[in-house]
Amino acid sequence: MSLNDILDALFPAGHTVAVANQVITGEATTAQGTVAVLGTTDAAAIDHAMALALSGFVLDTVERHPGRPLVFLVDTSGQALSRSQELLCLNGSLAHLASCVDFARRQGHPSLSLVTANAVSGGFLSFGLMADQAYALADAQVRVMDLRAMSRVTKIAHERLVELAGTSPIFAPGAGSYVRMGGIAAIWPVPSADLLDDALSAARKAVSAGDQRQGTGLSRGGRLLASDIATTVQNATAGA
Amino acid sequence: MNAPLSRNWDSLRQSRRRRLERAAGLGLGKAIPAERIIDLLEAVIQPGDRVCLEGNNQKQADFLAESLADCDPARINQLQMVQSVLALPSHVDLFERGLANRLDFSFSGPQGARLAKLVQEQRIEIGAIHTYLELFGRYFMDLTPNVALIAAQAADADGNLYLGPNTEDTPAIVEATAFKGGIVIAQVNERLDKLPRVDVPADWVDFTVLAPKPNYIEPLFTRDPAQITEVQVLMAMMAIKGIYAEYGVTRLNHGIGFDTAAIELLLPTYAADLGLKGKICTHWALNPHPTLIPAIESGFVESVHCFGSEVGMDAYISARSDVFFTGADGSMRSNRAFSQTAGLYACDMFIGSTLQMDLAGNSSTATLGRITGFGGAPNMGSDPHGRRHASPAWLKAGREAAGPNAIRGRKLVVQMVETFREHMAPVFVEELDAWKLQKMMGAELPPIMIYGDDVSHIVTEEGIANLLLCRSPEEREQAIRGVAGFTPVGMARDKAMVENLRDRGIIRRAEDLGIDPRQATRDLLAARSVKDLVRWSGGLYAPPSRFRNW
Amino acid sequence: METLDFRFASKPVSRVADPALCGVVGSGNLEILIKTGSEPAACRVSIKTSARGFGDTWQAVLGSFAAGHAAGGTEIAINDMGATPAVVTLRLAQALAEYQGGAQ
Amino acid sequence: MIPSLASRHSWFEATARARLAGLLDPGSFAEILPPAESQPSPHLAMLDLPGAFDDGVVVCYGQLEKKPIFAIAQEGQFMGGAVGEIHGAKIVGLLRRAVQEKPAAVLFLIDSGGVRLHEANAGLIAISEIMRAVLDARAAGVPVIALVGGSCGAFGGMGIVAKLCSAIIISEEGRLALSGPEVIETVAGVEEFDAKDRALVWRVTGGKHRYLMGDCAELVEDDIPAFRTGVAKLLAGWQEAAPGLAQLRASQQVLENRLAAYATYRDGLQVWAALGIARPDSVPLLDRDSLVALKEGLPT
Repeated sequence: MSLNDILDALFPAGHTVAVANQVITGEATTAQGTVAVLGTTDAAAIDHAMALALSGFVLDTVERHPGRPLVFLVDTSGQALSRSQELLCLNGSLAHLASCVDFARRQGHPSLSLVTANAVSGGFLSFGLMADQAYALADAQVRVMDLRAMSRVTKIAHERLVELAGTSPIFAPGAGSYVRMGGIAAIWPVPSADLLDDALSAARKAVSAGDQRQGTGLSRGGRLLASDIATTVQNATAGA
Repeated sequence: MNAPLSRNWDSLRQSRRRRLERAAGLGLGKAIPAERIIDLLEAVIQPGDRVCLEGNNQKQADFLAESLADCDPARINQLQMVQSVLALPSHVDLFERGLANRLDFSFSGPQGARLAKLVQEQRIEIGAIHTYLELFGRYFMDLTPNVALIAAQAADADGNLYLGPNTEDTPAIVEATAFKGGIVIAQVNERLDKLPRVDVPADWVDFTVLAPKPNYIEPLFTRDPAQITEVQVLMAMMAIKGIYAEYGVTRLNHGIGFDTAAIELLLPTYAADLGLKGKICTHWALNPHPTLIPAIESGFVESVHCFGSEVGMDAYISARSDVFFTGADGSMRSNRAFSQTAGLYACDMFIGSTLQMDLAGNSSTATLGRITGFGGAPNMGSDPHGRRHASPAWLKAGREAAGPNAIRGRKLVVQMVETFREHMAPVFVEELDAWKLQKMMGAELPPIMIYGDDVSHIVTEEGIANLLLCRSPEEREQAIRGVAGFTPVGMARDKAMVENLRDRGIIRRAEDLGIDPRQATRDLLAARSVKDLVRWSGGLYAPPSRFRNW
Repeated sequence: METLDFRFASKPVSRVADPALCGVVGSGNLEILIKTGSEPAACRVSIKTSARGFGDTWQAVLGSFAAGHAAGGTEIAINDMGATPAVVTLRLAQALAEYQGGAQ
Repeated sequence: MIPSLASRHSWFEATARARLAGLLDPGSFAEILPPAESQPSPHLAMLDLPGAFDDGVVVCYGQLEKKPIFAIAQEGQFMGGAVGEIHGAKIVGLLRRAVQEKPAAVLFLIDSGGVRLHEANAGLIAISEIMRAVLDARAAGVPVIALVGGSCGAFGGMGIVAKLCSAIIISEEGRLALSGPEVIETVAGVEEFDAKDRALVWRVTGGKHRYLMGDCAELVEDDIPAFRTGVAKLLAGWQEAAPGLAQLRASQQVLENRLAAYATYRDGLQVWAALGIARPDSVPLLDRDSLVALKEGLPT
């Protein structure tokens, strides 16, 4: 599905969204008023310029439109793989972007992200996973690494990984795994203004609720340990 | 009575003249442009020639090797290659491309697997796998090269050569070739109006070519202290206290592994604490190991003669000319033939490591599917039986072996191994892989590196076995089993006999030496990183990029 | 991975620091956790190791340790990533010393 | 021998536990969820791999110069310090606890390649949770100080986490980046990044470069006491304003200027020359004190 189709489906009341250097910025009208729309397209490999374009747009929104919801559209193949990018501390620019999204939340901007096609590791971390709620379209690819590459790196047989991926969401690529683990709130069969409307309402509630993903992962049966361990560490008296 | 057959007594000289004329006929002078090197090689090399391609432990005549491999096999073929080290892919390409078919060599580390394959396919005939000294000897006997392709640092307009710190095999090769009607071709890294010093005179050299890139040098002797383990520290402590100190070993050679690097790094700490400075490790036949820097700086070391050099050590060596052999120009002069001779006849100890050892103490680094050879270890790790001068360490070892009335001493030949290598491969075995390898190669003898009857001591994490004191083959076997730990060979030991050997001091455990294994920490190492070595050197040591983490 | 369990008779040990941990589960290394066990004159060991098929070697190494040290009254848990017997022996000695309060 | 070498306790070489032992006041280390009370990762067991009792991270409280401190220490020798489910949850739990208890600081001893592939989804979400928890702790007024000097550096998601901390203390041996050089070499080719050229790797990702560019607050020797001194110095006069628009705008400007000036550069040497360093070649061999002096003398 093309970006324009997705935008038209999400924002039938109209939008002014522009794409430059694979970076999406603009605004759109929804049932809940105007929202800021931003993100990346065409499986962008996030580099400094993209990260800074996004962070700049977040800061502009915070400054000019207090409280305006942020809708992130995520299509990233990860981070740009190049020496010149690393030389200038690419993790620093991604962290800056994450800080800006976090700052917007603290200023009362609800946020949600929708994975439209791909969401891979570093690119996903810097903004998609920083939103209050993340969603994914049904055919979206969400992962750290595909199983063949994982087999090469871990030296575990590909067949074995495929077999285990059938039952465990712990490493199996796919948006469904992330739903079960609590990282993605829900999968949308198609982009729709109604689903967006519901999600915006949920995001408004989530904005002050803190990070609920461990609990969600537990209740969905995908991440059984994290919630209890974090709670134990929070409350335990230390041993010697 | 028949008249004596008339015979041509200067055929080599005539052949040489014809070869030089062919080159001259192509308009080639003494200085060859790089792009015409193949023309030259095809002009002066004939089918069936014996060719020495300078491949050393470190310095490689890589441009000439690649150029020879690119020659037309229709014009150059049936070559008999003689070279000490088969290190580069191009060395093997010669055989795969049909230029050469016979090989006499010493060591083939990285190319060992390819070489084994060619042998199995019968595309290469191996004359013999030599030690370095043996091969150099045969250069002057029955393996004299017709053509030598060598590497030098610089040439002047006349063709004099400066070899730089990595002399290695060059003098032996050039001398054998130039004085027996052969042709000497040198690749050089630079042309200079005036050389820092002349290592090879111009009239021994026929052609020089400026290589497009400086010749490749392998940093073969750099061991990163960060990789030395606590178990290696423990073994080093035992070796220093139980062998170096007891025999007063002053003149020695070390292998290139981490085990002996650990010893080098314990000299300024553990050995100094034992009061051994000035009493051990004063004179060395050794490449310039970076891990020796702390011992040198601490005043342990008086002299080091080197086989070759080591990448990044040049400035340090130059600044320590009391210790190293350096020319009037300041740079080092190494020489593999002389250093091997020193190792064989002027050292009281060799200590090194191996991959496998059998119950007679025979050891080998040969493994299935690879033909590697052993370079200099079989010479360094042997007790030359001929007459030699006496020294305290040599005499003590000899008397331990043959009693107080011994008429000769013994060189200490020490093997230092952990009982298991990585992936739980036992070092101690009932039968060496060398025997299977012998069948595979169709060789006369199994590729044993160091013979058991030359070995005086075995050091493992389980203790030291002194084989000199064993009085029967059974005792030797149990002494070896007694330090073989939890390998199958070790677990099959005769416990009573091993305890008896321990009572007699033939086997000594760490506690027998007064060493608590828990004291064996990396904190004892004088340097724990390559950066520490740089600091010890006062910034003179410039490690290669791959050994840095800064 | 292979899981192994052993029990060895061993002289009772006096403990000071309970439990004690030594080593790291890194390549060629292992971690050893010593806790107080229920049998004063025995040492129980449970091992998870990445290297299969070395049960006999573990038994010999641990048996030698239990015979040569007072390690009774302990339970030892090991996570191993291919440590050699030399490393195992060294870590056991270190861990036991730690368990006894770091006594040298 | 050289006394300074004899007494050095390398941070790079030390285990996570040894780093903590040398970092905190003696006797103050108190571990939360210690090994005897934890279980190794069941996800690794499912893949037939042995785990570690602490899942490769120690979380604790203690003191530093008598100030109450929380600390997180990743063990780089276990699975490259990578973040799995339990590992990540321990970190998140401690950071949340810091919001409630407000220690003088959380010290985050990062030594990690990022997400543990064997638990990739759990690891990625956990890192996202850590990112938000770090920012929550800072928003609650608790400084989170990253200490980077281990053999695995701070890569992947943990590179992002490091840059979300209040400040980074790094050693020359430390590395801070997003993608590992090996990954870049595998995907983009050896011409793009020769991962075996370690001097180059350090010129691009290493502690000195990050310090010179202002990405790290302090450069310290590869020495556990030096890290301790560095933390003490940083905390002595610690003041951090709550992140505000002006501050984020300023950061944005710095990053944009930097990108405009250096976007085509591929080697630290080029950046250092542009920073006004007369002999960039000499930087890799400068000792720590000389380098700090050099940076302090640079035009700003």
